[in-house]
Amino acid sequence: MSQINRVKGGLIDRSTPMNFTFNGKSMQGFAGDTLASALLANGQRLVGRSFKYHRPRGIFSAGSEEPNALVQLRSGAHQEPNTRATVAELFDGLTATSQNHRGSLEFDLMALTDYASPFLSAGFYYKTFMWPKALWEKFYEPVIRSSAGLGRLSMDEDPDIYDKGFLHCDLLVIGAGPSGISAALAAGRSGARVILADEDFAPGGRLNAETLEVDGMSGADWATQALAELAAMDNVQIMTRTTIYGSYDHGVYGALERCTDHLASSNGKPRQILWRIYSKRAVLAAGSTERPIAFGNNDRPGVMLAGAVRTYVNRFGATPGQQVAVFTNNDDGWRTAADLAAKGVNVTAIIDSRDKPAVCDVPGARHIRNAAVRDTAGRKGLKSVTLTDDQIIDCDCLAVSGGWNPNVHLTCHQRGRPEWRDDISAFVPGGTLPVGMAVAGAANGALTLGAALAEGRAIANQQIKDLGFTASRKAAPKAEDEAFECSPMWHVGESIKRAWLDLQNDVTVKDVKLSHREGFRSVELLKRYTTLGMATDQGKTANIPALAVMAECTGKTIPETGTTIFRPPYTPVPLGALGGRARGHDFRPTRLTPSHEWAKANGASFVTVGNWMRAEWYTRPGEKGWRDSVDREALNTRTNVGICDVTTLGKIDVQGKDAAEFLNKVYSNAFAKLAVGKVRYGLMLREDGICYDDGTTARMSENHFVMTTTTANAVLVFRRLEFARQCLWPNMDVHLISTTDGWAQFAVAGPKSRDLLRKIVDEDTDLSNEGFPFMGCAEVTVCGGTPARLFRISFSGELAFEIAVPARFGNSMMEVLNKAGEEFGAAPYGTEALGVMRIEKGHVTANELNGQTTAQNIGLGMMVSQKKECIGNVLSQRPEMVGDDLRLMGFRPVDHSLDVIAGSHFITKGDEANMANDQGWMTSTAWSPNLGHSIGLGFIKRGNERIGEVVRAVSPVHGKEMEVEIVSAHFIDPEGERLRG
Amino acid sequence: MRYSGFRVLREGLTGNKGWKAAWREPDPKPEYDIIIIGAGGHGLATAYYLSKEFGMRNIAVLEKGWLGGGNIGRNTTIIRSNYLLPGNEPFYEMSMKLWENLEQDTNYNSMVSQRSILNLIHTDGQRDAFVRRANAMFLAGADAELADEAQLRRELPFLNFDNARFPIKGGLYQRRGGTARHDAVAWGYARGADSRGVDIIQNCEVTGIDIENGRVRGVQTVRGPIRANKVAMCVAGSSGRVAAMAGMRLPIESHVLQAFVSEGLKPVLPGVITFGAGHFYVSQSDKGGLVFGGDLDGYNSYAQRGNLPVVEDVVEGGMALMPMIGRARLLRSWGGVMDMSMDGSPFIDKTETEGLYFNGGWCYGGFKATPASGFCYAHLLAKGESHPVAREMRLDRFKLGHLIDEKGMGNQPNLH
Amino acid sequence: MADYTLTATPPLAGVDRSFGDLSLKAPADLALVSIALPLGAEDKVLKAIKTAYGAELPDAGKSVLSKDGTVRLVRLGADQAMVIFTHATPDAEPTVQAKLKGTAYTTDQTDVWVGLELSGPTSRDALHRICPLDIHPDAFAVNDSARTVMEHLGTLLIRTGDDTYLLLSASSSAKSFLHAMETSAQNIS
Amino acid sequence: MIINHPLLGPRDAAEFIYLGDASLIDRPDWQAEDAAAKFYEYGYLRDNPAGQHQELWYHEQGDRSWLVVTRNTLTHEITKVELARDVARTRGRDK
Repeated sequence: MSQINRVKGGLIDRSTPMNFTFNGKSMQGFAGDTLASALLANGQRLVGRSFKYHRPRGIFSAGSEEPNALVQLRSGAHQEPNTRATVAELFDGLTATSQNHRGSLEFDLMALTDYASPFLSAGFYYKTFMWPKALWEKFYEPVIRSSAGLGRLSMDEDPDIYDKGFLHCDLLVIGAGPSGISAALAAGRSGARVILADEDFAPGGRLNAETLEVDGMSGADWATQALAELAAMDNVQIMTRTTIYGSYDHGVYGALERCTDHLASSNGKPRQILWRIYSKRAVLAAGSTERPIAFGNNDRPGVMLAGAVRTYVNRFGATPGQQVAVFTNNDDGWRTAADLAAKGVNVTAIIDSRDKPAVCDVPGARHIRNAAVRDTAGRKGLKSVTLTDDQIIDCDCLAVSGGWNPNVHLTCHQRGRPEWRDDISAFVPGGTLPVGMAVAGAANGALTLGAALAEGRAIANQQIKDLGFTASRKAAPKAEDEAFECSPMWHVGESIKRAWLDLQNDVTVKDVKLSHREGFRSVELLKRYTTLGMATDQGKTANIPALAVMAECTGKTIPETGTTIFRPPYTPVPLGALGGRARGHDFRPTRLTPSHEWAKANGASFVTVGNWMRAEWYTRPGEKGWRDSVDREALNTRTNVGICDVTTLGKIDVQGKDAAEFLNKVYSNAFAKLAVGKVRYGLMLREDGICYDDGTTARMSENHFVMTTTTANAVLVFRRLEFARQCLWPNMDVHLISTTDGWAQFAVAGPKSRDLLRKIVDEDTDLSNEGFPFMGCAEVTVCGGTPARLFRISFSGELAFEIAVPARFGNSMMEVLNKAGEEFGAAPYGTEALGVMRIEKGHVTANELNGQTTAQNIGLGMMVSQKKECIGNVLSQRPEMVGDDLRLMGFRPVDHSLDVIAGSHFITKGDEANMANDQGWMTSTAWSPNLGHSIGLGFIKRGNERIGEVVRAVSPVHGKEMEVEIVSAHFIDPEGERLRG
Repeated sequence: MRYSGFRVLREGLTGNKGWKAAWREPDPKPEYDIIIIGAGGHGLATAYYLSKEFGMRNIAVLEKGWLGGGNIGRNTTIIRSNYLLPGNEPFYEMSMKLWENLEQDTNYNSMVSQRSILNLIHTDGQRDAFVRRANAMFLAGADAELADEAQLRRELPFLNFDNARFPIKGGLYQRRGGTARHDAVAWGYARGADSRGVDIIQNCEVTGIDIENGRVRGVQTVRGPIRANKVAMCVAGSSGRVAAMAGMRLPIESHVLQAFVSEGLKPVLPGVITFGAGHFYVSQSDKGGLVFGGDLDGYNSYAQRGNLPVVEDVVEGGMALMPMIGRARLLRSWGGVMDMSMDGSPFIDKTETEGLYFNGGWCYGGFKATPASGFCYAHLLAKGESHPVAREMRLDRFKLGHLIDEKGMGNQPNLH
Repeated sequence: MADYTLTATPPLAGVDRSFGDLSLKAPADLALVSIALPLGAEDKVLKAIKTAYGAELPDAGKSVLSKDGTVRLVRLGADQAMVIFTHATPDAEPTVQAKLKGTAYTTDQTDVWVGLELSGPTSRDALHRICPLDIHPDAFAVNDSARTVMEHLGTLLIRTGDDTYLLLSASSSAKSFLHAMETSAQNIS
Repeated sequence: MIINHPLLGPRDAAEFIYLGDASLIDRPDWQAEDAAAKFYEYGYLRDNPAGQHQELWYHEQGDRSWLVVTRNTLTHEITKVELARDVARTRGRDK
């Protein structure tokens, strides 16, 4: 096929041909074409199928409002479903395929549904498919699902990369049509920081599509000249291929820039950038969208918006048909006829619904007054139209104009409600606009060129004056105001055949009437019942005519009937762009411990703990599974000495004259009198009396404490402490700063830990039990003068220390500790062995402190002081919390060969396993290499009174249950002799 | 008028001229036995069950806008009963059982689709917690299934297993979970209630609650006063505003939750998937759109719209979980106002004013609760006492210290 | 004893890359010490700073160089500031504490952070991709500083020259931070 | 949203963490006769107006200050931003 529909002129570059394929068919277009204009140039009228009835569809519009011409662009992993051909910029090598049909586009098997359409009226599916019940999921729904949907995802990972960014400006001008350019010129000349954004690749808006003149030159030339002036200004940024898709609070706008969609390949650069634009003021100059008129069979390929026909002829040098008729209710439609005729296209008739003389002279065209189209013929492409007086007019394209709707979309994003203007029969921006936004030009109802240019300048000047800039005195560009008188007509009542309102979702005038009859009369109910306006075009061309039909049914006016507001995004935004760089491993930052490199080199495997990566165990040669490694590490720590990187625990430096008193308020237990050089375990409650976090806090000097938090709560505790400091006790001299990342901290645990540390800690520190007793702390030096902090604390229950050095020495410290410990059998241990040992010792972690636990539950009720002011103590005394008798206990399987299951629930022996008999649950389990059997911690009702009782531990989700004995949670060294040794 | 496939055929052959209105548009009577404020899903369900199960007919449902216009009309349509705590799980399981018979019960196809819901597991600790939950579900008579990574790789090969920041270690399925066509749920209940004589009165905003000597006497509306000795508030999203008319302060904050739908796509997702490591959940509607959501915006709001950081955060989660959706496009986003309660669980209770009842605090989980909420509220209104499965949903539970805190977030509504 | 010596391996040591006309490098031996102003004794600290560094502690969001140009003082908030200077040994905190003669609470922050210096005529274009702040040369002047979030990472941004910025972020996520900066540089080149 | 920080100027709300009603500053006296009732109200009954709301925001990705922001919950318009510490002091928190 050759470009049979090319006409002279246009803004395409005929010296740069571009080859592309549609459904495998090779075609050629030119640089500056869209896929739609190139398809039309090649005479391809049928481009897709409708959603419900699979009706043949062609190109309907020339912009982002397109309901019909959705294609799949590119192939393989790059396949992009539901792409509007009308905004897809043509590039050499483009491939496109039609979508939503079974069999070929020409012979779609699903088109049979069209014959069943009487049974498929709006909402039919709510009334049937209910019997037999089981068939819904098994049959009806799968059939509906596979025939619904539009395009297909490739199911492969999106191969492109995306980026995001942030821009700031004084004035954001949305739309680079006549009013937008005029606004940007005015603001730019004043010196304000301006961003001018337009969704098109060629700025100019309708100026590129019309034959109108500005300042005595062609509109397109004027636009080019104005943009050159703007481009030369340092304070102006022009963003083409950029859609402002949403208006958010306080002048923030979402913008999507398509960087490489017009290229065959992205070449490793971001395909699109999602910008967040912070503006002090904005001018919405988004233009207007033409609306159709509904009549019988108005959905055939070849029935198009009149303004779009003009766009194809004037801008793209491609005529949608050889024999064009125009159907209009307004003066603007006449310009389509005139422009077509000027390009030598045969205009057969101008059908004007009004009883009005010819607006202009169109050679060769019949002017039919006071008439309307009621039907069309031509299944896969228009052949003729039938008028209300039954005369038939042959044509292969019908240009329809029902008037223009201002593009108010962004004014609604913050729930502003448009207002009706009778003089132009359209909604204009109304209600409360987004803060800082003003509207200019056609978007504001100024539907003629001269008015739009003047308004753009005036509105921009007003906006920048508000910001303190002085407006430039330069006059507004001048243009004539073209005729635009319009006499509303929404649908042709004489139509017998279905008349489409929402082309994509196949909603017809009859559907709206049915919706009214069945009581779905509010616009919102209409939308939801018929799916009107819910398609990918969000009803840009459908909503207002449908509203008019509903108004007719109810006997109310259109504004009384209501309006649907538009929600973001203005046009659909790829999820890839919204995701930006946050994919795969880059989804969130990764935090590494200081000894990560050493661990990697020494057999560690890593586990994700929040954003941290921690060594979970270190595999030694010969170990067959993780259990081998974990058992060895835990046993070795209890027999020799183990080393574990515990840097991830939160560390907060607390300083100030009131630091001790402050800590006394945020911990539930007493802290005011902690001696210098001592560490204490602290329990923090939430204000509602539930356990929040626990950790140790060391008093390094009179006014200086070092607090540790759990890994998970480090940030949250810090936030809470700042709240207490600033909001609750604002006159305390206390200061907080996080040092979590600053200190590499290692647990050195086991009977030989002291021996090992003696080789590391410089000799002036006395490490003997007397010199450095349990719960002691000190600032020391290690390895010949490196500053360090030493704490005698134990999570494992063994004689243990934690030693911290500046993080830069962490990796080296891990290596040194292991090397120096060789003679004592030192070995590193990971989080799994840590977990085993803490369960053996009955220490709680997040599995127990899950935000639902009271201090009593974990046996620490005595740690909640009622003798001082502290967070959480008052509400912890509420009756049903005090009455909660769950207690943390140890559990061991009666049959030692069984592994207890975390998450199993406890049922008293002899009781049925149901919710009423639920006695508690197992929180944590481990295989204890020291005891030689599996052990667990868990909460059970009245646990402290039930030691020795055997209960059932049931896990129906595993289909398992076993008997377990209730024991003390301290499986090892319950008296704590080891850690004090 | 009974709906059936036969009826659709017959009407189709006669030009679809015989369909009757799904409900009347009655004027309010001067007095009713019960006034329900709010014709959202829960209010309509309450009216439906009152009329059908408890034999009460003299009921008005007053709606300030259009019926079904509350959060039943703007949610992500998920149904499930995968709760943990005894205060919640039996209630949601009752709801699930009502869902399973809803269409036959209401003679309205609300497209209840038990396509399954999957909560992904990313850590060992999470697995322990999910096992506890799964077993609690079993103990309450619900279904649950643990899946390991290998099974998920087979069933959902498009998830990001190999390059994930937070590895997928398995998941908790509830196969009976799934989705329903949210608007149709409201319409089915409305039609069923209307046909039993309930007056659903749209565009009838309540402007005051009449209380005399600690007893409710009726309401003031934009269409005049209406008397009733029982008034039932059912206006999640506006609870604070309506309760204030009765001088009540509620343990509830109003927050905005955004939801999203993509352009239509041929079937991609079999069921509902919840990605806990990234605040993202998704399903695919029968029309083909990916319906997804994530966290609250996080600040008190009645504005029914949210902001960009959360939009991006949610989609980042989606792209991290299933990077094959990159070339699908976000079609529409919207915001609903949630009654966020102080422990994340709802209220179905009497108030201190005799005859005045309260149903609210549904957080973002109200949709799946619709049938049981309606049933239990009807039970309370008709019998004067709580239904056994809703017994813990009391208003005074915070005073007493009886928390139903599924997530363990404490008295911080935006974290539930 | 002292048979063992510790070697310092800061996470981004030695990073020095260029992307077109952009350069990205990790300054060597960057030392950071935070200063907290004791409640009610703020004036004493301000005076001590003036004496020690020959410069006034600026308002929040600003920084200033010491008289001899070797130390940068950044005001982070109402009662907190950061001292940034070049110092190789792990005793930055006592050094500052001594200079301020005990008037302020000090905490060593050297190992809490990592630094990257971004410079070149397109440095702002690279920052636009991750930095939510208005960094127009007039809006964010030389010596201005701000703490914000970039690619989910808390970051302290200081404009140290016309086209030069010092960025500080948490040391545990140093690699993610570097990756974010490199990606920005790559994406604009 | 943009919060105009009293010390640092306009910042994206994404840098902040929201807590809620500024009445959370007014922590009751733990020794009062009716402390239990007062703490219940403090913890659970917060202002939730459809309109002007005084609320606490924390500048986590900034200077770590807590702010009291006066914001309209219907329009999101912010009319006042103060340092919470100053507010707490003026509300008479004396420690």
